[in-house]
Amino acid sequence: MIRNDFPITPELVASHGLKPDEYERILRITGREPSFTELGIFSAMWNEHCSYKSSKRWLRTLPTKGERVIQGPGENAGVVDIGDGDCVVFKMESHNHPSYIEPYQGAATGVGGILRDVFTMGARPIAAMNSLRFGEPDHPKTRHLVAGVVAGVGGYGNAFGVPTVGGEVNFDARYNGNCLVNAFAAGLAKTDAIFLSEAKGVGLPVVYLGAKTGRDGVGGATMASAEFDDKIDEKRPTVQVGDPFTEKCLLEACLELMASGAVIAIQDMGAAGLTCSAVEMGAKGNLGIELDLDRVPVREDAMSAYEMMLSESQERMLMVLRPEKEEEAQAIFRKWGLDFAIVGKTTDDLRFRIIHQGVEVANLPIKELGDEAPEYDRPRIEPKKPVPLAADDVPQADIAESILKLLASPDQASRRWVYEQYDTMIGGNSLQRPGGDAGVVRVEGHPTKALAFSSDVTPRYCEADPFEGGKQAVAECWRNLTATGAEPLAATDNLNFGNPERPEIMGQFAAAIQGIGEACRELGFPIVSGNVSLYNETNGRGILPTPTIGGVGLIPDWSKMARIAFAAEGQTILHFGAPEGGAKHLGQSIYLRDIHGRADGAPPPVDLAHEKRVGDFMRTLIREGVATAVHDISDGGFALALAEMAMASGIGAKATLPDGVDPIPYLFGEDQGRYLLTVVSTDADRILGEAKAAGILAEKIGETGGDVLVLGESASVSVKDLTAAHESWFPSYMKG
Amino acid sequence: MKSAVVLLPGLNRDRDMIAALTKVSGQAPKTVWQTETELPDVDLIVIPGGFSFGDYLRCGAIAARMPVMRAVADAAKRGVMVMGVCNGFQILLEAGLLPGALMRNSSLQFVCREVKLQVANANTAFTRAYAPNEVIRCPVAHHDGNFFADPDTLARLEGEGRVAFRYAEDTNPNGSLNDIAGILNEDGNVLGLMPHPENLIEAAHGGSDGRGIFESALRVAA
Amino acid sequence: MKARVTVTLKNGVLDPQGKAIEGALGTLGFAGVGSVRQGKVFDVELNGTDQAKAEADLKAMCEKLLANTVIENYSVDFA
Amino acid sequence: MKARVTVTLKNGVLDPQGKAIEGALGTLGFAGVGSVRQGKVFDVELNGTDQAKAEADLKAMCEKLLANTVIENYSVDFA
Ligand SMILES: Nc1ncnc2c1ncn2[C@@H]1O[C@H](COP(=O)(O)OP(=O)(O)O)[C@@H](O)[C@H]1O
Ligand SMILES: [Mg+2]
Repeated sequence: MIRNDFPITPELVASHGLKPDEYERILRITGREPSFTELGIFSAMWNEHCSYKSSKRWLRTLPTKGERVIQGPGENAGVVDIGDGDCVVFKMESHNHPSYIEPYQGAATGVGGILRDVFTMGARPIAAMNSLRFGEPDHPKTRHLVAGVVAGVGGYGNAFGVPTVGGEVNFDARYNGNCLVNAFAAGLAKTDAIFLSEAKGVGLPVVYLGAKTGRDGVGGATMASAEFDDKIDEKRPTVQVGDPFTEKCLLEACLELMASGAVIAIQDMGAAGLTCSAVEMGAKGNLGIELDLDRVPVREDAMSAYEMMLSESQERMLMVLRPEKEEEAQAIFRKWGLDFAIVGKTTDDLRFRIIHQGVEVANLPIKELGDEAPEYDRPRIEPKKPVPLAADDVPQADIAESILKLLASPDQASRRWVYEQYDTMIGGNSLQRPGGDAGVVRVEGHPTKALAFSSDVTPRYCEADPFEGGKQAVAECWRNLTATGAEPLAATDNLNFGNPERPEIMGQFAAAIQGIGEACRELGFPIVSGNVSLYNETNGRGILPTPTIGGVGLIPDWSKMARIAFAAEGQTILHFGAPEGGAKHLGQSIYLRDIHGRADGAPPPVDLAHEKRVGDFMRTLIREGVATAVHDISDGGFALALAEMAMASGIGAKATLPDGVDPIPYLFGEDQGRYLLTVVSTDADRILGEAKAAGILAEKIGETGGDVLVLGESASVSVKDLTAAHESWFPSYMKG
Repeated sequence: MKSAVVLLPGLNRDRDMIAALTKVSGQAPKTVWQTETELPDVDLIVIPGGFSFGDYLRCGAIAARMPVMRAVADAAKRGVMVMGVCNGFQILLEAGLLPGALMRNSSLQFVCREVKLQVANANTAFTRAYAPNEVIRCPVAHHDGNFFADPDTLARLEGEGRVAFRYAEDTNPNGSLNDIAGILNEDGNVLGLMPHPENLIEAAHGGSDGRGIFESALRVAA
Repeated sequence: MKARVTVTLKNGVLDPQGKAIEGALGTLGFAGVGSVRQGKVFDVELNGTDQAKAEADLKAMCEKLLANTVIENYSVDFA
Repeated sequence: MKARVTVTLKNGVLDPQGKAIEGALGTLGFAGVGSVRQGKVFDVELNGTDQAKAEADLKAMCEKLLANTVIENYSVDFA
């Protein structure tokens, strides 16, 4: 058992991740030496993970408002109006460090945490995504991490009962020592029944809900804010174990509780559990909170106040209860087999007071715990702009071979091995499951509406040019939603970077956020929630900058939704948004990296006005019902996009390449803002005319049909061979 | 057709099943909570899929011992149609209403994909809307669907035409003996099956091959 | 009182997990592994001091819940 | 040679399965059950007769595959 009367030594302060000047600040706030428990509370509130002390300054620059935005950043999740009294509630959050230490449980509890964020607000989860990044395939740890993380994401989400409709998987040596697990969840709620964390009313009961408290993850939030070193094993005892069964019961109990009118305020216990949730509820409501720890349901003997306040046991919530509803509320929790305990009350003194075994072990000013958290404008070095590839630097290779090689490469191979371990259709509303441009889930109870979900970032672009990379991540997400016919509504961001105390990393971070902000503003795609994960670094080597964007779009009539599979033979294929003469940009392309082993050049710039103009035009075509298949062009360019459409349908295609162009950049260039689309042949000329009138470059490039993909004189590969290459890598890699 | 859906904590395809029963029969099913000891008067009782009690211990084991299951067993004895889908199938096995066991998938992984099912016996309360040996599409989503029974039990199931559905065209996703996807009790009024017909009943699902099971029951009830 | 209940698969019952582990051990280079069968243990704490009664209770728990006697055997030990 | 490897959760690690079983035993009317923790056993057949070597091998198997040493302990016994 940990006592509360440890002497507060400089070593103890340092071991809590607090810098000397931060400790000075604590002394100023308390006016005395803090108790051991108080020190723990400060360290939890003021670590990077909870206080956003390095990132706050930059997060404030993001656009967070929009016509449809009901709730932006600052609550458990963002809320966006989708009409008819419904709203979508969503957020993305990282569980990187825990997943590296124990991949199954780390990923599982990551999924559990984000689901809780969504249903704490009164929404029933309807979709999940997971954005994963691992080290190079040959690294001895990678296979184990992939297997564990994927099983953990599925293990939790499947048992909880949410369809996983999208995600990403990338491999790169820069993630060898730090994998990334970013979990996204979205739920549906009524706009007039959103629940918030702001406590209201003095002297009201504070209720503990859900599972019992153990010593899980004591110090976990602190761990998430520390770099790894070779002594990582010592950090292991803090691993949390997820219990999706309890979470499913908690979901049902919470939704019943909310419907009963018993809830004044509610907050899930995430990082630094009881501490963060109680302080947040009180501080937001301008109220003090008093907790009596003897009433906290615990599953272990002799837990100290320090441990209870810092425990990260999962599947727990804190709420302020309307007192006259106590019995009804308790009955609901008993029915679901969950704990329900009044553990404290709201007060009017703005203090955060903790009583344990009759002794006051903490008494702190509640507002200052959050408001006075340090905030840094960390020094940063402006990232150097990359040198663009020379125009005549076009390395050649056999085209058919290159396509097959790329389709069978770790980053481009089919993700079927991953997503078939996820329940992608539970709920009966999944209209598009993983494998297309975006996951689509119909809005239950509405005859025609559906929501589209996509998660995107291209870390190699961000590494070469964080500003352009940040823009591109937003643009690609927006484009993927658009490609289904959805109107992109809003996004969440999960910013994964290295150590912010290094000026180069801080420079990357700031530039990426500026790029994200610019793209979101131009595209009308506000950020309504998000999460920052810093210190993703091992032995001084940071990950690739990875600002993941999770976007949500609205489809008014899903019967007109577009998919990537060719619909039939004999249809005309159109290419939209390419520059005159076709794609040109090979810098930072997959072709350059995976065929020639080169990671040079500048990433493709994103012209946001062009992006928007082309996207809006595509959406109109889809909604008119003339587009029979649509796919955006991204990694691997035109060639891979066309191959993916063929593989998805089993139908071949014959494309004609323009005379006199070098087929390599035309086929593999990654110029942004482009789509492939098919129409019945008689519509083609009219559509090309409309595109021209709208100022959009578009061209007829071929026809669907047969069982071979023919790219002019350059290549001819059967769809069967394409599919075999594409499907083979993941299963055979995982077999070992 | 009057129907009821059994609810146990941790089941999670109850909403899918309720939607399917409502859409196919035109009548919303009643729901019955795990602690109830009497069932409403219905033609069909369905135990839906999910992870009852987390599937901790063994899939369906704890659920099978909850009070409502005694009532289900009594109803089955009286000849009421009972269908368990996925976790519901596992619960019926654990409750002793069907023979055999469902083991971990041979891949040891959860699997969610579409498979092909052959209607191995089209002359049952749950299959008569299909043609004999008809092959239909149907999704699966499970971790423990690997059907096992000792040789005598297996021979009886086969000999008595109690294999209702079989995975067809090399799509067995879990290693089940004899490609078994669904079986019946001796009287033919209890069906357990691993795949999810409730997730393939309308255009939004990309097909309606799963409807036949509900329509068969509907014909019996009429 | 502390007891350990061990539940193992009956002979002849397929054990996909054991099989997979066998295979994986081979891949990891462990030679000489004949067969692997996976089972479960339950460490149960019981009130009271009457071991005979506890044993009877535990057997009843196995019959009713802890083991699926169609495919599993069980045994009870005291610490 | 026959050996049994027993893998149990470390103290303090949440055991959702054990917890659910505890609850179910209560519902089934078994009084006096304090706590249940679930673990695994692996019955392994090994070629050879050198028990010391076998033990070393089994420990290596536990470290590499059979146990998740982040959250589990293991022990090895011979029949
Ligand atoms: N990168 C970001 N962009 C926008 N908002 C962010 C970002 N990171 C965090 N936020 C917002 O800050 C708040 C606190 O985040 P976090 O601590 O991760 O939430 P929680 O307490 O629910 O775990 C949330 O409302 C979140 O949406
Ligand atoms: Mg939260």
